[in-house]
Amino acid sequence: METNLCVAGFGGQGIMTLGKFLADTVCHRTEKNVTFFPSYGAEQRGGTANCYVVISDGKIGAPLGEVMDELIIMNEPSLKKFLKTLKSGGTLFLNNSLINCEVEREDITLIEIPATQMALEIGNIKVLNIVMLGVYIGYTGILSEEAVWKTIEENLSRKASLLPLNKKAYEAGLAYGRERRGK
Amino acid sequence: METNLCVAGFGGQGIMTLGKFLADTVCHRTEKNVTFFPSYGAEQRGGTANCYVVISDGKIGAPLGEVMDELIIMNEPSLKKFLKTLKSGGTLFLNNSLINCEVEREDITLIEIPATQMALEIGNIKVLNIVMLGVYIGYTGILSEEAVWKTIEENLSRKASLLPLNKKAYEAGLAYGRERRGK
Amino acid sequence: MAKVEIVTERCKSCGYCIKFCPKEVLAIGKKVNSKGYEFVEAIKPENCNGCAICARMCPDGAIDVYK
Amino acid sequence: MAKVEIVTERCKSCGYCIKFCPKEVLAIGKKVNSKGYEFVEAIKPENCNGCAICARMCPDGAIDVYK
Amino acid sequence: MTRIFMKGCEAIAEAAVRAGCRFFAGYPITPQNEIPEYFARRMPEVGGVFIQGESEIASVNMVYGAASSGTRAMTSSSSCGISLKSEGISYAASARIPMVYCNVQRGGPGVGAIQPAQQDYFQATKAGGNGGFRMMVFAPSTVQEAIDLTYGAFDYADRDRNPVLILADGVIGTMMEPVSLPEMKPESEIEAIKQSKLKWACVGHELDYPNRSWIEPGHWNTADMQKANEEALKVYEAWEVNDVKVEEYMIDDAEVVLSAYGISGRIAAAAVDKLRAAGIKAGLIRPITVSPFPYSSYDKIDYKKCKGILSIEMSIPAQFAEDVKSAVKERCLVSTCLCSGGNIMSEQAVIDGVKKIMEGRV
Amino acid sequence: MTRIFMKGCEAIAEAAVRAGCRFFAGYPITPQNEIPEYFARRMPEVGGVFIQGESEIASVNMVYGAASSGTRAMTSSSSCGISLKSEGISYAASARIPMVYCNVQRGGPGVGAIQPAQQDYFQATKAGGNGGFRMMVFAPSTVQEAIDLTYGAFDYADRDRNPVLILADGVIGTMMEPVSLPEMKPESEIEAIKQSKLKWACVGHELDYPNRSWIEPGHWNTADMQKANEEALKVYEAWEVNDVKVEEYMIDDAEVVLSAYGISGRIAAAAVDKLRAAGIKAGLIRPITVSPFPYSSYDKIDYKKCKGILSIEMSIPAQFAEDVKSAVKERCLVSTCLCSGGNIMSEQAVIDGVKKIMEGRV
Amino acid sequence: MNLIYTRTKTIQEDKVSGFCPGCMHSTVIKLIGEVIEELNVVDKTCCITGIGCCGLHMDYIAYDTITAPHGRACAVATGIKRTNPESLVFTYQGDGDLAAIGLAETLSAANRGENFTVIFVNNGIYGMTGGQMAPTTLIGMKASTAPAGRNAKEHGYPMHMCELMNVLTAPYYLVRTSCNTPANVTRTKNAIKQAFKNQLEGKGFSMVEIVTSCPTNWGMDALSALDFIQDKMLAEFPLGVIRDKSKEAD
Amino acid sequence: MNLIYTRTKTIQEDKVSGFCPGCMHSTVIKLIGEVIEELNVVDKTCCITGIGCCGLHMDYIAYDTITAPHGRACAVATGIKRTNPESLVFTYQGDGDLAAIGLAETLSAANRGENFTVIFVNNGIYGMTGGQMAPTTLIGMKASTAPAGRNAKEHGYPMHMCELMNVLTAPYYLVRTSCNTPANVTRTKNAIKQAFKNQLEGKGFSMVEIVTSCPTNWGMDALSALDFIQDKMLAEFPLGVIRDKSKEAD
Ligand SMILES: Cc1ncc(C[n+]2csc(CCOP(=O)(O)OP(=O)(O)O)c2C)c(N)n1
Ligand SMILES: Cc1ncc(C[n+]2csc(CCOP(=O)(O)OP(=O)(O)O)c2C)c(N)n1
Ligand code: SF4
Ligand code: SF4
Ligand code: SF4
Ligand code: SF4
Ligand code: SF4
Ligand code: SF4
Ligand SMILES: [Mg+2]
Ligand SMILES: [Mg+2]
Repeated sequence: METNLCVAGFGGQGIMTLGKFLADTVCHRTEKNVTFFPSYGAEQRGGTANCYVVISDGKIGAPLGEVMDELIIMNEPSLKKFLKTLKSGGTLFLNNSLINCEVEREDITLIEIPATQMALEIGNIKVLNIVMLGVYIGYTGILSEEAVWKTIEENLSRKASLLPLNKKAYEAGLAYGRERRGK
Repeated sequence: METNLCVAGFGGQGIMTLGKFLADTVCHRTEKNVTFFPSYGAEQRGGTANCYVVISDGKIGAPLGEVMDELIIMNEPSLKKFLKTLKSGGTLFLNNSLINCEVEREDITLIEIPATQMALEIGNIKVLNIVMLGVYIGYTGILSEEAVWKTIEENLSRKASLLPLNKKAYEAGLAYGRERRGK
Repeated sequence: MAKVEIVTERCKSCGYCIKFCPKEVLAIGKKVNSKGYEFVEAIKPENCNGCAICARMCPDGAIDVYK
Repeated sequence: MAKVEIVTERCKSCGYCIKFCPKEVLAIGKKVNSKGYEFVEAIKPENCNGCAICARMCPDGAIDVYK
Repeated sequence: MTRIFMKGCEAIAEAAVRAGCRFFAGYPITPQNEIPEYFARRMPEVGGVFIQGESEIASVNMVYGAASSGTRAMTSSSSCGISLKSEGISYAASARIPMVYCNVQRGGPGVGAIQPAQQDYFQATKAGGNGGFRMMVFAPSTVQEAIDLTYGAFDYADRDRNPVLILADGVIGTMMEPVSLPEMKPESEIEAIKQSKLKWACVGHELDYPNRSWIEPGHWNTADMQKANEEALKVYEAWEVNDVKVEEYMIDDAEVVLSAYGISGRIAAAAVDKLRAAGIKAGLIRPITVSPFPYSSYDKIDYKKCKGILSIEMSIPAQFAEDVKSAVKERCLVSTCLCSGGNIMSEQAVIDGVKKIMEGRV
Repeated sequence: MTRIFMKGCEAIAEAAVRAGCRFFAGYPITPQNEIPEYFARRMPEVGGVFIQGESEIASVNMVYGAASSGTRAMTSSSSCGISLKSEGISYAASARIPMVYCNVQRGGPGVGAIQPAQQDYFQATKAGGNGGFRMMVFAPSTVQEAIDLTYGAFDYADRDRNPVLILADGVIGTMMEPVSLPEMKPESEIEAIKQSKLKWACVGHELDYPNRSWIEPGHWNTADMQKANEEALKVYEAWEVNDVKVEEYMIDDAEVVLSAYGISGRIAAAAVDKLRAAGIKAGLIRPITVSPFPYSSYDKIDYKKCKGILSIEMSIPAQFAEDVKSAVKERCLVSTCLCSGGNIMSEQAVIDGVKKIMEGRV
Repeated sequence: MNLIYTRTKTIQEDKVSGFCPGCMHSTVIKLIGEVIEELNVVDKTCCITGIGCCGLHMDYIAYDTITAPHGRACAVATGIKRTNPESLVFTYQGDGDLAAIGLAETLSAANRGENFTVIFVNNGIYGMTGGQMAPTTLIGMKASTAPAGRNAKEHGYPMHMCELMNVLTAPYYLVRTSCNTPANVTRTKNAIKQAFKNQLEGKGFSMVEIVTSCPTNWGMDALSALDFIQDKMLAEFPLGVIRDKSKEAD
Repeated sequence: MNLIYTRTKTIQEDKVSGFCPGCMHSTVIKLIGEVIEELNVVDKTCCITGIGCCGLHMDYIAYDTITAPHGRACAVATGIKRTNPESLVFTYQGDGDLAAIGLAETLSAANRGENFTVIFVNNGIYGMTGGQMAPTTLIGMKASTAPAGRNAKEHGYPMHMCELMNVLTAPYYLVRTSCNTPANVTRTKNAIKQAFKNQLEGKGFSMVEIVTSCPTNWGMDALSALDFIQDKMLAEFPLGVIRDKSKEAD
């Protein structure tokens, strides 16, 4: 089994961190293989940022698939750019707070999340990515919820004051994701 | 017919000029092919300086032969270095003013010239190379005496005051060379 | 009688115009442009004196000034 | 009682020693060494005071001084 | 062994530290910035020296200096920065100074694109600088392999007194994977390595003309220079016999053989599995040393069965393919699957390339 | 035509001037100093610009600038200095800027030896810099040929918008021979050439976004970068068809074929005559363009008669021989005759090499 | 109402620059464009762009531009200007480009008194590559390659390019400005105009050093970076005219 | 009688230097050797030789030496000294090497305050390659690449390396001497000794610039070159201590 995931949005939305937390968890808390591949442009800010995570029971070839099993999309330009890469039957996690346009594919599962709004409600737009991570885990169950939280915790160990906020965000996301899976 | 000549001595003895005058004359006043190839080391002064002249009716391959038809040798280190390259039956023009050692080959023609002394007598050690050039032409007749003089004249045109001295040197050399050929 | 117009797609929300406007005309808005920046709005357009300090400070040429 | 000795193979005939010798001890000789340089000779060795100026000026370390 | 999650660039740097590298000088350039940045943090912890040179040229020459004094030393850059180092590398090869450098290749030519590519193959394998010297060139296809090859590179460099190149690419440099790290060499061993070089290293010697250190990247005397070239040649020739590294994957019964190095090699390996699953008997030859090139691996192909070779690389024009062709010697068709300029090789393109061969469409 | 007696370096410089070169920047290095020195005297006479750059890097980039503005421009150096230029050359290739440069090769690697060599063959033909670009590379074997090739090089550079390399060596650069010079291009023609480049040259344009000049040695967008690589490839491929230059000398009935370029090619030609005189049916293939390489010339050899090929070059390890082998494709034995490090190829060694082949001693 | 201020036409209408929010590269590019427009020299302008964030303007401006290899802009400019003396040639370079890898090319061109203009954007850091130490990084300032901050003993002190050039005889005009306040923006624009005019009059080499910020790699927002410029950068790099030969009695 | 002056043991007994008659490279090499001997540091000395006639001493001296690529001696020295802080490391460079191609490496090392010594032999010309113009060639002086003589408008003015470095904060000791008179030879030797001592005491960067002659490429005999140094070179390059931090109150 191999899962190809692409996470995309604006620079500054924590895209890379989201992908890295996921991949890191696979590395340290499972026996699976995993790759994380950031994609970058010349500009330090602005434009889209995206990264690829491949999780597999076997050896991994290219660290970026051409056909994605899942997409986590945080803004409109990324939706336009990446939607076509999602396989038929794939899942699209969409931050619909920032996206006005219609998703014009019927052959996929669409999970819409008002993530920016949720983050703002939690108290800080910066936890947007943790909300999305929570939703992703809650919905897919690809990794144990606790394992991912451990990763978040360890990585934020030097900014412990931020932990409660992130916990809140993660749990809100998990809840949202679990609930959508229930449907 | 191809003639391979090597001229060698100290830097500062006008070795390159001698070779160049010769080659230049072939270029401008005959139909033959000719190459001039200077050999240089890292040091600007001191040590031996040498150059190669190849004169041929046909195409010329390497601009430096491995086996020389003729050698013009102006000092002792050069004699040691180049004597072995002279073909059997070849001619060695030797400035014996500066050379004490014996020439230990019987299979060659040796033309000894007290060239430094002659130059000093003419009035300037600097015309040493022109004396040697004169001897070489006087002896070999490989080029017309006038043609070579024309080259010298043209090349010295910007220092016309030096012409009489050079004329004297050239003629002394020619006379010496012609006389040796006579023998 | 003066007026500023924000070319919203150019604004990157740096805040320079806001900081240097002598009349507190400007503020960061709530909407984001297609690059993801919360662009500036004229919150007190009536105060504008047309000094164009905002526009001159704007790195990205996002402000047009009329007078 | 002083004396200079020229290491003739090292001398390049630059003339510095001659120029700076306060006692006019030295001069370019007529003989050449194996590199082709007319090396320096002590023409008035008896005048030498052993000041070693010549040797210190000699770029090539061609002069030994005794005193 | 514990798995840790590391970025290629950082893994290369850590492997170097563990191999005893105690001097690194480099200059920023994407996609290898994490190498100098890692050393900047790490060197003070191990008593090593990190310097950000004022340029690639300064950096390579700092390494030439440090390595000339016997220290295990390294530099890195990407593509255009590697061009700038080529004079310094050539000096090291001429003076027979052991050093390691890494090229995290990006699109080219010129400043090119900051995204991953494999466009410096010929420069790496044939002409790392002027003068016709050769180097061992290692081409990792996973982060783990990058670690292992870097760790070993210092030994080869010291053995041969020659520069060694880690030819990575932007994917290997920037991706993260679980890896395990080799042991850190103890200080005593690192010191002993340095001591063993004192006979030629430039650190000061007792007054003893013939035995002083004279690091010579050239010779006044042409006979000496030629002799130096001939001695180097002997070293190069020994590699062909002793040091070729290659991954040969299911070539025995292959009706089509893929060949690729580095990240393309990894992608090709995945394609082989998919092709086999789809009933196509594919195999793979993946040079790990692209210099010395594993020519003889291509002799193991059963050319009676093999319909063709697909040479895969992220370079237009093809470069690696020329070596593949030399190895195949027209025993069967060699076709290419290429991309370049920062585009990453697509597994699908590889599979399509294979299918074309199988269907006789090339 | 009048014969004049010229040194190779000066002849190259004069040929460039006559071809309309009006900008030269260079830096001293033996054995090519006479090129900048000649331009220093000559450029003011023709209203051109000579600059001694502060380095090879500065020089090549001055030329990159001048050529980007449409001026015919040139630089030159030798071996290690050429390594330093490799980034700049790669930029020119990427941005498709026409320029000419000359490498008067000396011994290597590193600073090597100031005497003549042919040790930069791979660098010249395979990897003039990073990124896998290609160039036309001309290898003169006489001073006259150096003139003619240099004169023509500017036309090729302009046609292809690509750098062109004159691959000379220390013998060609420093020897003197009688030559005749091509005509000086009239100022009007030189001006017209510059005008014809205004559509892309960087000299200022009316305000008109899409049509302004934007000299791009790289692309933000990887698709654009790949497209640039593909377009360049088309240019390179056309050379193979249209622009190969080679001297084939008595190969029809040859029982042994010598192959060599540049000064070695000339020495080999003389050896062929001597061998023929001695009753050995020798022939010669002398690539004049070493890139594109004249592969098909080797197909003209009658391999039923030919006992072997002797590949001759002033490089250890052999480099040119690898291309010869690629061309010969094992249809007969290829052996080498080599020297390096500033030693000049000996005619006798060539003849001995041939005899060994004839006597089956290789 | 009339439009009294808008973007210079030398910025492409449909393009937004790739610079970060508040990055003064954007300001400087705008000012250069305004000067070019005011001097009416668009049709003879050649910008030689260094490698760095400065390159992010290439697809944004509307006049001729060429990318020089990292650090070599002054050499490239020399080639262009010497063969096109009528063109207005300027380089646009960052501190890494101009003062580290390009130090020799920069100073040598200044020493030759080349008749072009150098626009030097000093943000005290390598912006594009993500915050490595530059020759102008302040003592104590952290950089990704100086994680404990620049340390005089190990890294030396910040380099002052105007002052270095002031030791050379040839340069005509050397000035240091900033863009952190409206007054400084105006001064910067005037300095650029002065420098371009010098060139058009054949006076020789001018350099305008502009002390700017790199909010992204300084790790602060654009407004805090304004304070950092004022408090820290300008303390190390005092503003003013370092040399103006037009003002010298000769 | 006792031998009161002879060659330093750091010169190989059976070797004659490859320098031209009167070339002061030879003098400087001798003085360096005398200092090394007097300080008794032969066994920890590493000379980093630039490319130029300076390289002609490599086969002549008796201590460790390494040839740096042209212009890069200060970078090579940085690598050696940082990994061997106990060694006495000095570069030996000509004006082309140090001030043209190597300008960035030289100034950057000085700016970092590297704890080694630069011996800078300024003969105003490219010696080894046969007389091309150097950054320090005097105005009006002919060179093979400036056949009409150096011309300020085209080539700029001679560069003053000590003065340039004096703008930097880190350098510890900057001095300019010559070898054209017995007194100056002594001063040169003292300066070298001072510079080496600074290094052994960990004081940081020192440079000794020595104004010398290149009789061969100046086209004059060695004695006339002495006059040329005195009359022309020293007028442009005044001798003296440009900086000595040991003398600064701090
Ligand atoms: C030869 C070479 N070396 C390194 C790089 C990578 N590089 C790109 S931008 C840059 C630094 C830019 O810093 P600076 O000049 O200060 O400009 P800024 O981005 O800060 O404006 C570097 C090192 C390159 N492209 N080419
Ligand atoms: C990269 C490179 N460029 C050029 C040269 C050629 N070269 C050898 S010595 C030299 C100049 C030496 O001049 P300088 O540094 O002034 O030393 P001098 O000979 O005058 O003492 C040059 C350019 C080289 N060896 N390497
Ligand atoms: S024009 Fe002046 S008053 Fe109006 S918004 Fe801008 S800064 Fe404020
Ligand atoms: S200065 Fe410009 S970019 Fe910054 S907030 Fe104001 S309008 Fe937006
Ligand atoms: S020691 Fe003094 S007096 Fe004696 S020769 Fe030398 S300089 Fe003259
Ligand atoms: S100073 Fe030395 S080299 Fe010069 S002439 Fe005197 S002894 Fe000879
Ligand atoms: S990284 Fe810094 S210099 Fe680059 S655009 Fe962003 S703020 Fe400007
Ligand atoms: S050429 Fe000049 S610098 Fe070189 S050894 Fe001769 S005199 Fe000295
Ligand atoms: Mg910067
Ligand atoms: Mg010099």
